[in-house]
Formats: sequence, C-alpha cells, structure tokens
Amino acid sequence: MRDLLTIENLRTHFFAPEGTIKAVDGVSLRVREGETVCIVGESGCGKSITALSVMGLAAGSSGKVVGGRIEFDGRNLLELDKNELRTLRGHEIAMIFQEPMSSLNPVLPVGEQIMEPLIEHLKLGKKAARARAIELIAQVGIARPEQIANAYPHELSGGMLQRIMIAAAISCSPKLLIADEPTTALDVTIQAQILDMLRRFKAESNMSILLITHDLGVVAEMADYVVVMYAGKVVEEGEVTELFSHPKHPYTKGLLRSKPILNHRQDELYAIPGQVPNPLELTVSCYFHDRCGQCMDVCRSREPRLREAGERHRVACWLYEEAVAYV
Amino acid sequence: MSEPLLDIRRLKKYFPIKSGLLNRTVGQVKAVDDISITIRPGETFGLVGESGSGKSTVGRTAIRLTDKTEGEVAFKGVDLYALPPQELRKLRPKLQLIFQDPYSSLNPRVRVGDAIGEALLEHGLASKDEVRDRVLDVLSLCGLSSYHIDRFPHEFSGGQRQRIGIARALVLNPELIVADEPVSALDVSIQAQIINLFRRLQETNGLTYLFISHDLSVVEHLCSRVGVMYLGSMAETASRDDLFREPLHPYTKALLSAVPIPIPKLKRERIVLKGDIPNPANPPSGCKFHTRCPFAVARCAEERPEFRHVGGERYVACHLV
Amino acid sequence: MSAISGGLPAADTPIARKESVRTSLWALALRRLLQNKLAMAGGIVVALMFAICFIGPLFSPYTDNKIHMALMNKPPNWKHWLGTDALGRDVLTRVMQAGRISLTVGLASMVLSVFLGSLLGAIAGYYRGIADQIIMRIGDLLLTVPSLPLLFILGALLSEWKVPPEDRMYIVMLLLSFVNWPGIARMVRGEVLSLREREFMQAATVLGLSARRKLFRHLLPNLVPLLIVIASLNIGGAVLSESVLSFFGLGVMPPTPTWGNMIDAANNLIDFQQRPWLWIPPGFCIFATVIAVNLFGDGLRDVLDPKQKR
Amino acid sequence: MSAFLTKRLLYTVVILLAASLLIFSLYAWTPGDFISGNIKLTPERKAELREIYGLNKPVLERYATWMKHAFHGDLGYSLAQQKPVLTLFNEYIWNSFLLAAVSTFFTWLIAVVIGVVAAYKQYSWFDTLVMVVIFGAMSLPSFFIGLFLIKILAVDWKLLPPGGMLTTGSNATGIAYFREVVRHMTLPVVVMTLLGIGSLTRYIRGNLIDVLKQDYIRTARAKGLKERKVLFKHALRNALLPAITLVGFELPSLFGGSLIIEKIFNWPGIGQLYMQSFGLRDYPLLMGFTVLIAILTVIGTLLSDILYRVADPRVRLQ
Repeated sequence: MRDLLTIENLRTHFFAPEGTIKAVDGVSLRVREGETVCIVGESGCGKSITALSVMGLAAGSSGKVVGGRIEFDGRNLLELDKNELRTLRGHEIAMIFQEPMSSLNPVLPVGEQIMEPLIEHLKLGKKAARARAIELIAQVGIARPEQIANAYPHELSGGMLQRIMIAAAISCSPKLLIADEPTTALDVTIQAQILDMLRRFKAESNMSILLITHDLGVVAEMADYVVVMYAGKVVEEGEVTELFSHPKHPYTKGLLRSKPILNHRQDELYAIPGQVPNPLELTVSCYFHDRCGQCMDVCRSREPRLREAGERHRVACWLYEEAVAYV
Repeated sequence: MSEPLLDIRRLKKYFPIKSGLLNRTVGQVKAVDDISITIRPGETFGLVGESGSGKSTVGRTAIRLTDKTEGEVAFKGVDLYALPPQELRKLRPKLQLIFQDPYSSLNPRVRVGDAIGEALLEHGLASKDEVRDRVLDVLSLCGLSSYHIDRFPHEFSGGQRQRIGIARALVLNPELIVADEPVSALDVSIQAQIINLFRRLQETNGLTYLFISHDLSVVEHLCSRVGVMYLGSMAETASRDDLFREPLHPYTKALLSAVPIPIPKLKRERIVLKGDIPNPANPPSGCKFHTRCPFAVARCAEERPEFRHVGGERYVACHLV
Repeated sequence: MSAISGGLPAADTPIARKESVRTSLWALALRRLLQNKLAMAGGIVVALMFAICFIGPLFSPYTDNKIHMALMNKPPNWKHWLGTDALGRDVLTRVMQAGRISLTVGLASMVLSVFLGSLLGAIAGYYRGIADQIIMRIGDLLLTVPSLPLLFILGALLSEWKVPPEDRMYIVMLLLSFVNWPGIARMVRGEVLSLREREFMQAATVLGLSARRKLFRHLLPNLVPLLIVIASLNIGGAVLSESVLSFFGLGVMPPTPTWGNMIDAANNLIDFQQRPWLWIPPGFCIFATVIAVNLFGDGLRDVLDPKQKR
Repeated sequence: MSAFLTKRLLYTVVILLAASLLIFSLYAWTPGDFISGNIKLTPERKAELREIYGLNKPVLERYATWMKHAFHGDLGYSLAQQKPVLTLFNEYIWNSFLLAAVSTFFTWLIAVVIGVVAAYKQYSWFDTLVMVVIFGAMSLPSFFIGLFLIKILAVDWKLLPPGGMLTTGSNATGIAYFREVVRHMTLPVVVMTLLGIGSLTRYIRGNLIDVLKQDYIRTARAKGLKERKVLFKHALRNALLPAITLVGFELPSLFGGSLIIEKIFNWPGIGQLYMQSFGLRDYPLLMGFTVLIAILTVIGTLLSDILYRVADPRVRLQ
C-alpha cells in the first residue's frame, strides 16, 4: 500500500500573550491508501490541530505551522501556495467536524452547501450540482432528499446534519477524509449509524480516513492503525490489534485500563492520577512523567524519542529506550 | 427489602409549547411521561437514555428543582411537592444535585472555599469557626488540596471543578445525590478518577445515587439497578446484571449493541437502528419506539405497552416480551 | 487553565483567607485593562480632564467673573491663552469652570440613570410577572417618544417654573436620567434573565440558599461588570446630551458656564466668524472627553464582558 | 407569523395611544402658548381666540378632540403659519428626506466597506486606525462639528455655502438648480454621514469578527471555497443579518429630519420647522411632529422585527 499522507516532524504553535503554546510539537505519522488511521488522545493533546494543519486551516491570527513536512500524494502541502492548497481542500482532502449543528451555515439550505464543492472543484453547473447533491443526500441514507435539500440546518437533527456534512465531504470523491470527532456530539444509536456509513464509503471508494477521537471504543471499531498523542507529541503508535493487546506506553496502558468496558465490569477502575500538564509550563522531559507510575529520573530531564518497538509499532518511552537501543 | 429512600410515582412533567396571539398553549413536550422509580438507601440507580429521553428532567423533578405536572415524589415518605417552600429549603441539604457542566455550575466570582462552605453556614450546620475545617476535610476527601480553598473556579481544570461540585454537595452530608451526567464533559483519564471518587464516597459516606448518564459502560460500572428511558417513558428497569446480560426491551438491546467496545475485531451481534430519534414534541403513537424498532408489529403503533413486572426486579414496557 | 499568582486581593469572605493572593476575575480584568493601550490612553485623558477642570481654576488669576471692559474680545495671547470673551473674562478659565459643570452633570446623570435603570431592570428581570410588565411597558413608552423633542418639552416646562439658573444643572441631570433609564433597564433586565437561568443559580437553589443570598451573593455580583460597562459608556452620552440642551438654551443657562452654552457664542454671527476662540475650545473639550470616555468604556467592555464584544 | 403580526400591531397601537397622550399632556402643561406670546392682542381678543382654538378646555377633552381629528387624517392647523399641519409637513418633509436618504446611503455604504475590511484584517494597523476613527465619529457633538465645518469650509475657505438649500434670491432651474442644491447639501450630508458612520461600522465589524470565528466558516474553507466566497457568501450574509433590524430603526430619522443639523445648516426641513415652531409654541405643529416621529419609531421597530423574521431562516418558521 502506498503512503497517501506523510506528516514529518510537524510543529504548530500558538502565540498567546502568556507564552508560546506548542499545540503540535514534532508529530510524525503516515496514512496509507485505503487505510483508517485514528489519532487518539484527550482534549488539548493537539490531535485536532494536527488535522487542521493538514488542511492548512490551523494558522490563524495566533497560530502558525512553524516546521515540518506534510506530504500528500507526492506534494508537500506546506510549500503549496494558498490557491493550490485551496483546490485540494474539499476536493482531494475533505474534512468533517465535531459539531454538525454549528458547522453548517445557518442561513443557507443544506442542499446548497453540498453543491458548493461540486461547483467549485468539479466545475458542475448549478443544475447538475443540485441533482448530484440530491443523489448524495440519498446516499447518506436520508429519505425525501429533494425536500431535505431545501431545508435549513436548524430544521434537521444532529445526526441528519452530520450526514449532510459527510455528503458534502465525499461529494468530490476525496482521497482522504479527515473526521474530527465526528460522532462525539451524537447519541450512541446515531453514532453507530454514522460509523457504519463511514466504513461503507471507505470500502466502496478506497478512501483513506484520518479519524480523530477520544473514544477508544470508536478507535477499536474503525481503526487500522492508531496514533496516541499526549501534550502535543506522539507517545505511541501501532496497528490497532497490536496496540490494544500489547500497549507499551504507560499512558496508553492507563487509557485502556481507565475506560469501563461493557460486559467487562471491574470493581475499581484504573485511573491515571493527576492531569494534563499546562502547555505553557512544559520543560524538557517526558511530558507524562508526573502522572506515570513507572517514572524514572531520566524521564524528568530528557525527552524520549519515538522508537521501533515491534512490527509497525513505535513508542516514545524511556522504559523501552535501552532495550530497543541494544537489540 | 428496605424502605425506599426516594419514591417517584407516575411522575409527569410536560413543557407547554406556546404560540399564537394570546400565548395559548398549543401543545406539550412530554419530557417525563408517567415514570415510576423506587430508590432504596445505599443503592445506585442508573438512568440511561439518549438526548430527548427526559432523563435529566426526571433528575430535576425528583428533587423538585422544577415543578412537576402530575405524580408524586416522596423522600423518606415525605411528599416533596406538598412541602411549603421554607420546609423544602431546610430539606435541601439532604437532596443534592451534581451538574454535568463543571464550568457553568460554579459561580465564577465566588471562591471555592465559600462556594463549598456557604450552605453550611446558611443552614446552621456548622459554626463560623468550624466551617473552614469542614471545607478542608471535604476538599481532601474529594482529592483536592487545602490551598485550593482560596482559589476561584477559573483557576481549575474541568476535572477539578467537578470535584469541587461534588465537594459542595458532599459537605452537607446528603442522603441522596442526583448526578446528572457528571462525567460526560470530562476526558477519559479524568472520568475514571471521578467515577472512582463516586464509588469511594458511596462506601465511606453511605450515599444513595440517582446516576443519570448516556454512557452505558459507565452505568454498568457504577450502578446496581438501571432504568432505560426513551422519549419520556421508561422502556425497562432491571438489576444491573440482568439488564446487561439479557436485555429484554428491543431498545435496550439496540442501545447495548451500539456502544463501541474498545476491543478491536470483536465479533458481536449488532442492531443498527434505522432513523432518528423522533421529536419529543410529537412522539409516535402507541409504543414510542415502534418507528425504529426492528421487531415492531401492527399492535405497537396502536397500543401503548404497559410497564409490566416480569419477574424479579424487572419491569418492561413492550408488547413482545 | 492554570493558576496565575499575584494580583490584588479581592473582596473579603468569611471562609477564604483575606490575605489571599489568588486572583479573582476582577484582578484578571484589571490586568488585561492595563495592557489595552487605547483604553488606558482614554482613561488617562478622562482623568486629566477632570483634574484640569477641577484643580485648574485654582491656579487661574482670572476667576473673579468680573466684567473687564478693557479686555473685551481679545484673541489668544500670552496673558489669556484662549483669549477673552465679550465681558473681558478669560476663556481658558471659563472653559475649565464650564468643564466642572459639564463633567458633573455627565457623571451625576449617569449615576442616576444607571441607578434607576439597573434597579428597575433588575426588578423586572428577577421578579418578572406584573412588575416586569409595568416597568417594561413604561420603558417602551418612553422609548417611543423621540428623546430630543421630549427633552425640549421638559426643558421648556421646567424653564417656566422659575428655577434659579444655578439650580438648573440639577434639573438637567434629572431630565437626562429620565430619558436614559429605559435603555439601561432593558439591557439589565436581559442580563438578569439570562443570569437567572445559569446553572450556578440552580446550584444555589439545590444548596437551599435563601432568596436574599441568591440575589445578593450570586446574581448581583455577576451583574456588576455589565453595569460598569454601561456606566462608563453612558457618561459620554450624558455629556453630549447636556451640551446639546445647553447649546439650545434649554439646559444649564449663563451665567453658569457649561461647554454647551459656551458654544452658544457661535449663534452670534460676528463671534462665529471672527472670534472662534470663544466657541471652538469648549467644543474640543466635549469631543476629547467623550472620545476618551468611550475608548475607556470600550476597553472595560472587552475585559469585563467578552461575550458582548462589538 | 400572522399571529405574531396581529399581536405586534395591537401592542403598537396601544403604545402609540399612550405615547400621544403623554406628548399631548406635556405640551398642554408647557406654560405659555401661541396666543399669550403675541403682544399685539388685547386680553379680550386673547380670550376669544382661546375659546376659538379650544385652549381653555381640559387637557383630556382637547386630547380626545385632537385624536378624533387625527383619525380622520387631520393633524390640526398651524397657528403660526395659518396652514394645516399636514400641508406644512408635506412642504418640508421631502427636503428632510433628501438629506437623510443621501446621508443614510453613504453611511451604510462606507460602514459596510470599512467594517468588512477592518474585521477581515483584525488587529492590523488599518483596523486600529478604523477603530480610532470610529470612536472619534461616535464622540462628535453634532452641532459643534457642524459649526466647525461651516467655519472652516464655508466661512474661511469659501468652498461651500454655509447653509440653506438654495442661495438667497436664486431662481435657478433645471441642471443649475440641481447643482445648487447638491452644493448646499454637501456639508450637512458629510456631517450626518460622519455622525452615523461610527456606530454602524463598529456594529458590522463586530458582527463579522464574531461570524468569522464560527465553525461554518471553517467548514466553508475546508470545502476549498475561494476566500472571496467564504467572506461574501458565508460570512457577510450572517453578519449583515442582524443589521437588517437597523434598517427599521432608520425610519424615524429618514422622514423625521434632524433637529440639530437642519437648524445649524438652516436647511428647510421638518426638523427646522419644529425648532421654529418650538420658539413660537405652535402646539398643533409640535404635537403633530412629535406624534409623527413616534409613529415612525414604532413602525420602524415593527418593520425591523418583520424584516428579521423574513431574513433569518431560523426564526422564519416560528
């Protein structure tokens, strides 16, 4: 399988009056063709900013991609000019977001919002675009597509709106779909429908998916490959079965153990102590050291590198550093 | 079986939909539509459901934070809705609520110490000299440090704020705590901390919980009995083990099968429900679930199923069971 | 969000230690205000304006208000930096004396209208029901009647009551407050309505706190930021309104000088064309004061009321 | 929608009735009247005239009479000008409208353009400059800036006429007439635009800044739309939507003239007429004017509500 997206040493920083927030600090990952990669982590770990950086949407008044490479289908996205990147967005790389309610323009009918990328990228005429938009609405499993196309976002439920978002995203048959917590705001029964649909589209079109989520259950259902982030860095990555059955990083282990699992009841949950460090107060160290049960001296003063720890399995932790180095 | 701590009987809470020239009521959202729950001392009753199920409204009506439309709520045999306001206020410390959003439920301009201690003073449960010590005790019980007492809410993370919310309720020595999605706004690692805290506090302080959540895994972990709500009605109640091992109501089955489980390549039977949750202002006829139920028969659309006792601690509202 | 230490001790409280150095929202807001250059510039200009008007005349040798025929209508010179008027009085001194009145009227009518508006608005929002209906309907009524004609009528009405000229400034204050309160009441009511529904107010109910405590400890302190913003932005409006009224001879009347009635000199064709020193300086003072107050008020809004950024 | 309209209309009528009664009583209580101000009249003649004009009757009775006439489209008879009030309004109101319409047009045009650019380039030097100018414009005392500009541009530099609508004694026609009016209205229009521009620019800038932070703007960008389209189709539409309500609020100033500006620039508009009549205590005219503004105000408010409902799909259906 060919690499579709390769991110190398990406660094996206935000400049606040109180200091620099290294939201994404040296993240590398790759997404292969037809593969679903999940970035998992807690809020503030930089998973969404990583995705937005790929889209070229992370930079704003205070944020900036300060280094690294993002190679998509043979092109370095960070070197493209604004217009070239724009023509990729919505066309070859599409994205859906967490809050379908606020992600659609409240004053435009949803059909028109699906038509936009068709007109922009595929140069369809208005009529053709509308016909295609109605097909797409039907494809994402909404009944009465002609009527729904004329509806405004506030008239539809969250689940329907996320379907509309997906319809707009897949309208130009993108090679990569970035889904940022696409089901977090939805009910479980609706989440099941949406995840089912994403899997179906991926199977039908060989589309790659970069799925960002905090829910390990969703990861297990969707991912081929998993990247675990903590405080702006990748701490561990690997194929989903390998990572879930043999987690190496204490943080990954902790995450997996701290989530109650249906029909696997324990009396006491494992809880990672403490909380995520303040991004303004980070010093050179393993950022997880103050919450880690196996913390060593070296963890407090030096940063571990991401090293191979098995077949397609890498971990950034001093516990494995020597073992890997001397083998 | 011991005397119930909280007895909710045939509770109804309708929100009027007003419209027209004179603001006439043209319809009603039946947020809670004939719900009965009995909670015994020391147990944790889990209430699950999706958005629009009315589970939060049950929580709020159960402690008379909003008015009911019909039905009865008795706390240790006292009808809450029959109490005059002053009596109710005196009883408040015994019935506490923990909110979902740890950000908006704390007054941003009140120090943590005051937020926790003020009700103690207000109800004369502690003298001015004792308050500080009581607050310090409860802070440490909830995993916070003593120096936190002088800080303002905005200086805390979400998980810490939720601890403050718990401490604020706990300091009053309540007998019943209604927890309304207390961990939904928190990250996984923090969720586990708070869930463990709930559990520990139940053991040390003999608390009774009405635990409201949409997360079935959390409910299974924490609750001894569980009720499943759909569009304002109770679909099924059962002991935890019964419900999770052998759900009877088709909605419960679907709900359980929809929960993503963090075990890759797990083979399990899946019921993917079709369609959306109907608008609670205009619920389907008969059994409210019939529009999405994979097993629905003609009768389901016409006749509302009775909430029946089906043995042990199980009650189900379904024609097919 | 982590703790930032330092800052000012906030309001004392029974349980938390008084000598605490933790930061309240007030201290945070103050710190951010100090970083806002435009707002601080505005604040400094306002302070200077007050200082000059209230302290300045003490250092002026020309405060006697006597008529000096020999000094009539002199253009600006070294002795009289802004020249003299038709009665030979020093214009600079008069501008400063006028400033005292104009600023006092602006400040006092602001205090009065904010007091009235917030009291009535808070009652309407907190108790709702019949009180709300009555207060807001009266407010609507007053907002329907155009304010300038209303001020004119009221000004004329009160003129005929033979109010001594030196007391007219109090009447003007009352007039301006009477016209201004409905707008303020509306904003305050809206804020109280939304505060009532906030979860921490529900939490106060759950804790069984008394109505008094809920109102004074939880609701009102959260209303204060809005009031501060309204108040600061209201001063500018009041200074402007006073000047309009006085310019048209319906506000404060000579011999009591205000910036507005000093510009009245422009109604005399010769003064208007030949002696701009008589009416341009007070005009600039009004402008400078109002812009400074507005900049400062806007800065306050930014730090105190982030959701209403406009 | 129709229920909403009926309700609003009813309320509007009630408020108008109350407002007109309030205004009427205030004018009635204002001491002095047109007759007592006229020194040529003998006391007997004065009494006679008062009888004729009904000035000696109780306020409520006079109000009832006035209201009855008003319902029949008769706002009374100007005592000073000896013409029906409505005729007078018709003579003057269009001059006011001309001034107000042109300046409102420029105000909106400039405010939208500057507001959009400033919001789009938030925190740039242009934005800061705009903010300072906005505050300056909002802080101008209207009569003073009028006088100041007349002094500089008309008196000292003699670029433009100092006031009026036509040069005294002019009887220009056609193009020449048009040019003369344009020259005369330039200054008042500049001043009125300047006075209106501040708050509107600020409003539009603020709205647009809020809108640009919304999730759906990010979605539009993620769809690869051109920045121009993101700004004008997605952002501006949402930002201008609440501004639609302001259109209704412009109504009183469009037809009601501006008391201060028309007075300063000696513009023969309805505001100027009011100021003259105020000195003369010509009550029918004052009353008519004030009620006219009140009517325009409530209609404007109503219009705003309706426009907002029509424009915003979120409230359209309710």
